Amino acid sequence: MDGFPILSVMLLVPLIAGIACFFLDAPAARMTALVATLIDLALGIVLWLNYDIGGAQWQFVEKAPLFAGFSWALGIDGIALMLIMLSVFLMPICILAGWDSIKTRVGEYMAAFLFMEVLMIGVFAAQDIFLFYIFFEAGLIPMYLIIGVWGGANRIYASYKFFLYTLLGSVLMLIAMFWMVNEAGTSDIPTLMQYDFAPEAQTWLWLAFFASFAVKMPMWPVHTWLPDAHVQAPTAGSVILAGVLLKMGGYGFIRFSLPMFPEASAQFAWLVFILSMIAVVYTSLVALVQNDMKKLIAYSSVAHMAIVTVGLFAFNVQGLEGAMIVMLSHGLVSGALFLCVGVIYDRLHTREIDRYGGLSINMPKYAVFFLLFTMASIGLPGTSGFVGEFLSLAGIYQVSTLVTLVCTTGIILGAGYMLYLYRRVAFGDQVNEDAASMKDLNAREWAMLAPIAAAVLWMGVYPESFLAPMRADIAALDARIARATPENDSQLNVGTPTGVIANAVEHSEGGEH
Amino acid sequence: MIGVEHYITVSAVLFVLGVLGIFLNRKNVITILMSVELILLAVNINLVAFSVFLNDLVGQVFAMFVLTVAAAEAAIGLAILVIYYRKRGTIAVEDAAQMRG
Amino acid sequence: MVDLSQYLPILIFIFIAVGLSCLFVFLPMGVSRLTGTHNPDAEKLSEYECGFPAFEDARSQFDVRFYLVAISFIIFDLEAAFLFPWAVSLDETQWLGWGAMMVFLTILAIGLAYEWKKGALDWE
Amino acid sequence: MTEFFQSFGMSYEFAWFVATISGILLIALPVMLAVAMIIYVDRKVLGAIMLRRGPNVVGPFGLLQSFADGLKVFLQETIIPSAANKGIFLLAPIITFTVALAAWAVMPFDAKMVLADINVGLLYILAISSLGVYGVVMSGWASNSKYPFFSAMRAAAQMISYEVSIGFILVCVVLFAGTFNLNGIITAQEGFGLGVINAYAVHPLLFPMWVVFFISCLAETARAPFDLTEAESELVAGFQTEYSSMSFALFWLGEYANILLMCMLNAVLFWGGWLPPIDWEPLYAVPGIVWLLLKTFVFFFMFSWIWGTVPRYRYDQLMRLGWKVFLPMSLIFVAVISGYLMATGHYS
Amino acid sequence: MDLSTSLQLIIPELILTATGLVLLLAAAWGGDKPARLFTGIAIAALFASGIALVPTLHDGLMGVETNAFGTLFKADSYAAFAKALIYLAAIGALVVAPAWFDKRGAMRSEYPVLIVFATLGMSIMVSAGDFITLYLGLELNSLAAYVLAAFLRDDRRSAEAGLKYFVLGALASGILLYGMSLLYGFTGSTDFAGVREALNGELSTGALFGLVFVLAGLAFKIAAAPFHMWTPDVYEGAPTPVTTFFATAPKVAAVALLGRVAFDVFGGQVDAWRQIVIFIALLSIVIGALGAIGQENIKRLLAYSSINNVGFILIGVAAATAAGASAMLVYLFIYVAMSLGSFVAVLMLKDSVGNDVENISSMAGMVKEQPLLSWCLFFLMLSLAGIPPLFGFWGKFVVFQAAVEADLVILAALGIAASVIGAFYYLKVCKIIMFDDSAGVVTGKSATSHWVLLLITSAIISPLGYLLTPSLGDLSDKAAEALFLTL
Repeated sequence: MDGFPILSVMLLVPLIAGIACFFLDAPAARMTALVATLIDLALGIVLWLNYDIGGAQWQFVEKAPLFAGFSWALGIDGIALMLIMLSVFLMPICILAGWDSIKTRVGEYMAAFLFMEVLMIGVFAAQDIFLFYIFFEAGLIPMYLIIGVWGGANRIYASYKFFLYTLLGSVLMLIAMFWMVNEAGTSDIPTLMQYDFAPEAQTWLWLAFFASFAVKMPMWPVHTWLPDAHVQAPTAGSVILAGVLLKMGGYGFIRFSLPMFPEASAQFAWLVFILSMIAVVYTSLVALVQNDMKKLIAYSSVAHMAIVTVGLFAFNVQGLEGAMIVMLSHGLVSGALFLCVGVIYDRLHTREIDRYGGLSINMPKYAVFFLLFTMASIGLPGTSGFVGEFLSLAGIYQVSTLVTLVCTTGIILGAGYMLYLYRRVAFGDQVNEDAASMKDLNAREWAMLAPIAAAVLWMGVYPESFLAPMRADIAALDARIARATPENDSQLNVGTPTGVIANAVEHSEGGEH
Repeated sequence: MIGVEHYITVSAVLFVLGVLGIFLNRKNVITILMSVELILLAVNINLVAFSVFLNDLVGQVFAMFVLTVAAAEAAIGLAILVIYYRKRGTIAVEDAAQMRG
Repeated sequence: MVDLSQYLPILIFIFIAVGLSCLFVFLPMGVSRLTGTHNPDAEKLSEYECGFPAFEDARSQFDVRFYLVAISFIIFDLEAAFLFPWAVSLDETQWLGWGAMMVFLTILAIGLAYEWKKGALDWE
Repeated sequence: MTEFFQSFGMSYEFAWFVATISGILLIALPVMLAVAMIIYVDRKVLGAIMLRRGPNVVGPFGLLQSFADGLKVFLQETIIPSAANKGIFLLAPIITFTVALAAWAVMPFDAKMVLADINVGLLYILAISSLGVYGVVMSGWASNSKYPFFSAMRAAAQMISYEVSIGFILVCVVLFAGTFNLNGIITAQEGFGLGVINAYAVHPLLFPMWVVFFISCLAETARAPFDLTEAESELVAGFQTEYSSMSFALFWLGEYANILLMCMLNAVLFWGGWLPPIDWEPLYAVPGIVWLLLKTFVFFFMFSWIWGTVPRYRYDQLMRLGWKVFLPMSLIFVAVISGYLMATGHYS
Repeated sequence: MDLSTSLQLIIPELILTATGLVLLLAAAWGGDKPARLFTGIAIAALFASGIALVPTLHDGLMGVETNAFGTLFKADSYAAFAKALIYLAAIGALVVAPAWFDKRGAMRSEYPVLIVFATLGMSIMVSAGDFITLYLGLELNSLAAYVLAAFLRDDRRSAEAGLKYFVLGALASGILLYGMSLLYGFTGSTDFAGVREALNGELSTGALFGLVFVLAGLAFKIAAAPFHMWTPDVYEGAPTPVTTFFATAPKVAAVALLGRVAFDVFGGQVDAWRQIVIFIALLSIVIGALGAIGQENIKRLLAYSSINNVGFILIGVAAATAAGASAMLVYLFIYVAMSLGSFVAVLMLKDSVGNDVENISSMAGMVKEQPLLSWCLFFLMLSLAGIPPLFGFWGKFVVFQAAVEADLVILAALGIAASVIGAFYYLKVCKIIMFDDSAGVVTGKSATSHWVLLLITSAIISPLGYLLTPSLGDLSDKAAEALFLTL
């Protein structure tokens, strides 16, 4: 891969395809978009295969001083690699999700998604802080269009809310970036990650970044845009929103807040914990009473992302790894859940839970997929959800028993609302004629759901594939923030080996049998 | 003896009168034009007085330019007013509210 | 400081002239009251319109050409204001000053030509 | 004159003040007297041209006619029309007359006979005489009557139109003289024409300017053939229609004072002022003021003569003459004269 | 400084003067028929003037050798940068005019003449090295602009716009002039360098008043709050090509002038004016944003948008550093592109019979009928809102960066937070054209010249614009350096 600018090419392919889609008619646009995203997926796989685990921290680095004030600098570490993989993996699925259901302005729709892909890859690959910001912010435009043009009845309100919340959050971050760049004299992210800002300054900078990432994440109480956006967005929009966009917040914490401001992060860890605890319990309870499937899943996303934040601010390797796995897992699972909703929405054009029921009878294949993803969302062992949540909670347990307790409650509640949802949709009597007569999955829907299911199981059974590329980076991060590790209530004792296996039965000489 | 401060005072008074004339006058656009001239007059008084007291000619040269420009301005102002009057049949200030918002 | 004492007689002159004029205007008014010739009536005090009562407001709209004349006057009269100091300082500014003024006059002449061609100077 | 009064034992300041007052009165009163007489002359000349007698009843040869007229208007009733703006109505004649008088303050009657020998005398006259238009416009406006209003508009337009070219003509003179001081202008004319004639007007470049100036003076003072402001057949008595008594008379006085001033200005600017016509020693024995008054009278006679002989212009002709003939012409002459003077080394 | 050198330095102005005068005569004799030809000539002249600026810009000329006629005129690279922008904007205003005016039968030969003279005035303004030059340039520009505002003689709104523009413009000149007269009195000089020197040290009350008045007058001219009242009315009432001009060129000139006055003349008194500028900047941002929200007329909305943008530009001024000045210039460049583009787009909003559509609600769902135009307008709006990756973001970027570097973090934070309010109404327009059901009003065809200009400006505000940043930054840095040479 020497010298081949694979990251730029990955950005370029959907960009060109996106521009082309503007001028193409509907079928051509669909095909172009699918091909482009598949090419990007292929490139992503190449990227992964060529990623040298245990090699240099930053790989596939490209630098071109194209602009004044910042440069075209790309490069990835393991964390970014995984998130890019998530993006390119979900994109073709998103394209498929809108294959039939989107009938108006198809070219523009496909273009918006392709631009979205450019920006998502860009965010994770950017090595210049301003380049990152541009990609980060630019995502607003296509998402705004996706919600506003192809969304539901209340789409305009939702699109405004989405746009303004995220914009307001991130502008303060820009000011902080200016200050940092001015202070450190560089806008290079790897350099900045090693730069020690004065602790007082860190406080402000951390808050500014927090404002942005907390909205994006989204954390309670600035999460309210998310349910609206999810509910109104078309299926693919919800998938990309839940699957990738929310991860940008977590990525921001892991890439900026933690390594750049370790002291401030430690100082504010309690804030994150409190907000996350509230989020886990509160949004889970809210999810329980939802009648709208998308809204329910949206609230569950908030709860899951809260697990991510506590994991991140646990300041230890388990927490960080757990947070990353939760993000990846949630990206797959919540995306898949939205697709599941989309599948039946396409048939009945309603998301109201009460309109369905007993779908396992007429749509057995669908019910199986739905069950798998529900279980993954709950965190059943064997699925990806279990690995992430377990690691996160293990990490946080080293910091605070209370937080762990509360978060675990959230997971129990999660099981509650997800199973409740599943029961109402898939089991029970078939009260509605039209729901009962719906057809089972078609080939396109199979093609959407099967890969995700495979990935979910893969991650649940053998998470090492995903953890391995990130391990070195997370270790480096942990080392970076170790000096600021906040006080914790865990009583870790170094075990004293007894020399005998604890549960071994002592064989008596000459025992009587 | 009359000092420069007296001139400044007079010119300040004229200036304030001119500005008030523009803002408080609700009747007639011509009055506004005259108020503008009053402001320029205040400026000229300042310039000439300073010029004399500083023993420096630049102020008077400046005053000449101001005069000229004021004349050109008045000419254009009148011309626009004529157009306006022909379209609207009035030059009352409060009628100049075709556009709002 | 410019010596302004030379202008004092002028100021006094103007005061006297104003006094004289006021005297001429107001004295006969007093005299006529004394002599009893002051005897106004409605007919006398109405404005003159060849014996008819006034048809309409005297201050009606009048020809826009008067405006044009006024506007042209302002411009050209002020141009003269530039010429005066220039005329008495040509011995200092020499050809440079002369050339500058010629440029100025040319621009002005172009303005005049434009005005002329556009018919602003016509009175038909 | 200050010294003269000081000899009576007055302090310098007081003597100066008395001297100034007397000087002013010595100008103002004769001017008023001259105006009265000049009106008489005007009528006599016109009468002669029309082959009639003119005023011949009051006094010998009717010499006192003007005074009789004055007395008459003095005793008349002052009528202020009810529709008029009273303040402005009364202010208008005051301004007209004040301005007409004040312009004389800088007029040099002889080398030393000048009240205020300021260095910008010409500018002063130009400025003060420009103010005359205010009196006219105010009277027309304040009368609130049709004829005065139209007349005032016409008069204002006419006066300012010709003032423009007058301004340029004055620049031509100043270019030659290099000063705005009227005495300076006069002395600069000494021996100007071929070393013998004390007059600017003999210069081939200045003579046309003088002609233009003279005609402009006619227009500026609304004399025939440019007397459209009071074209009797159209506008009754012009802007003075609503005036009576001395207010009416003040307009007349002011108008004639202005005419006289213009005549004198002709003499001063182009014909050597108080200098004798020929730069010949014996002629200097005659006091300067005599020469000046003689020249002034000649020009006034020309004014009257023209009144009697030339038919009235139409208004459009008047404006065309001012804007399309005189203005470009004087503009060109400024350029030509200044160029000529630069080229001939007048300023080096 | 001999005459020929001085004349060489003012070649752009000479070209414009000559062109203006010749065109004036040609307009008188040629009538209105060849108006398009005259417009073409004017464009060529502006182009030629722009070419004449290239050496100055490229070499970053500054200092004494750029002073013409003593210190009256400064043909340095700062002025050149502003001039180049002004000429470009003027060319834009000329290009769009014939098609628009022809529709109304109102294309007159005087239009290019007035634009050329206004441009000349601005050119002089930004090169001023003395208050007299400043005033003359300013007035030459303003006088032409007043006439332009009232150019549609048969339109009531145009006449009213002309009147309002005149009255408030004259007031602004008066205030500015009064300030200048005070400064002259208390410093004994009208020369920028002289005033600057005299202002060193303690600021006398009189000079402080002068400073405040000068700043207030200039704030009027750039339409910064609280001196912005005239802007919406004038922008709405003036003929749209003229509004295009008003929103771009004079803004550049006035801001550049403000920069020169603030940094050069008052460069030693930064503390005295910084608070004023900060206040005006924040107020403009907020008022520009809030005022726009309820607007129904797209031209009014853009007027408020320009007020809003001026606020951001002033943040660069408030930084009072070379970086701030450079940022201000970069912002101006981007602003010109955005403004020009938006107004051209507005020009192109026509109903089926070709009448202008100015009502925002009539633009509902126009993406159906006019997809390309709608998308351009959509991106222009978002660019004005400063949303990356559109180039409009870069303007805000450099300005805020400069502010942060100058330790004005709070100002930057407040300003950028307020920009979110602004985003709201831009989004409203976007929403109406993209999301709403089609009203089917905007169906008219547009002239090729309009399309060309729209596409050019759209290309600049697109992410492609970032490729301009190195050269733009280089030029603006040189220009800013010229401004700060005296420091």
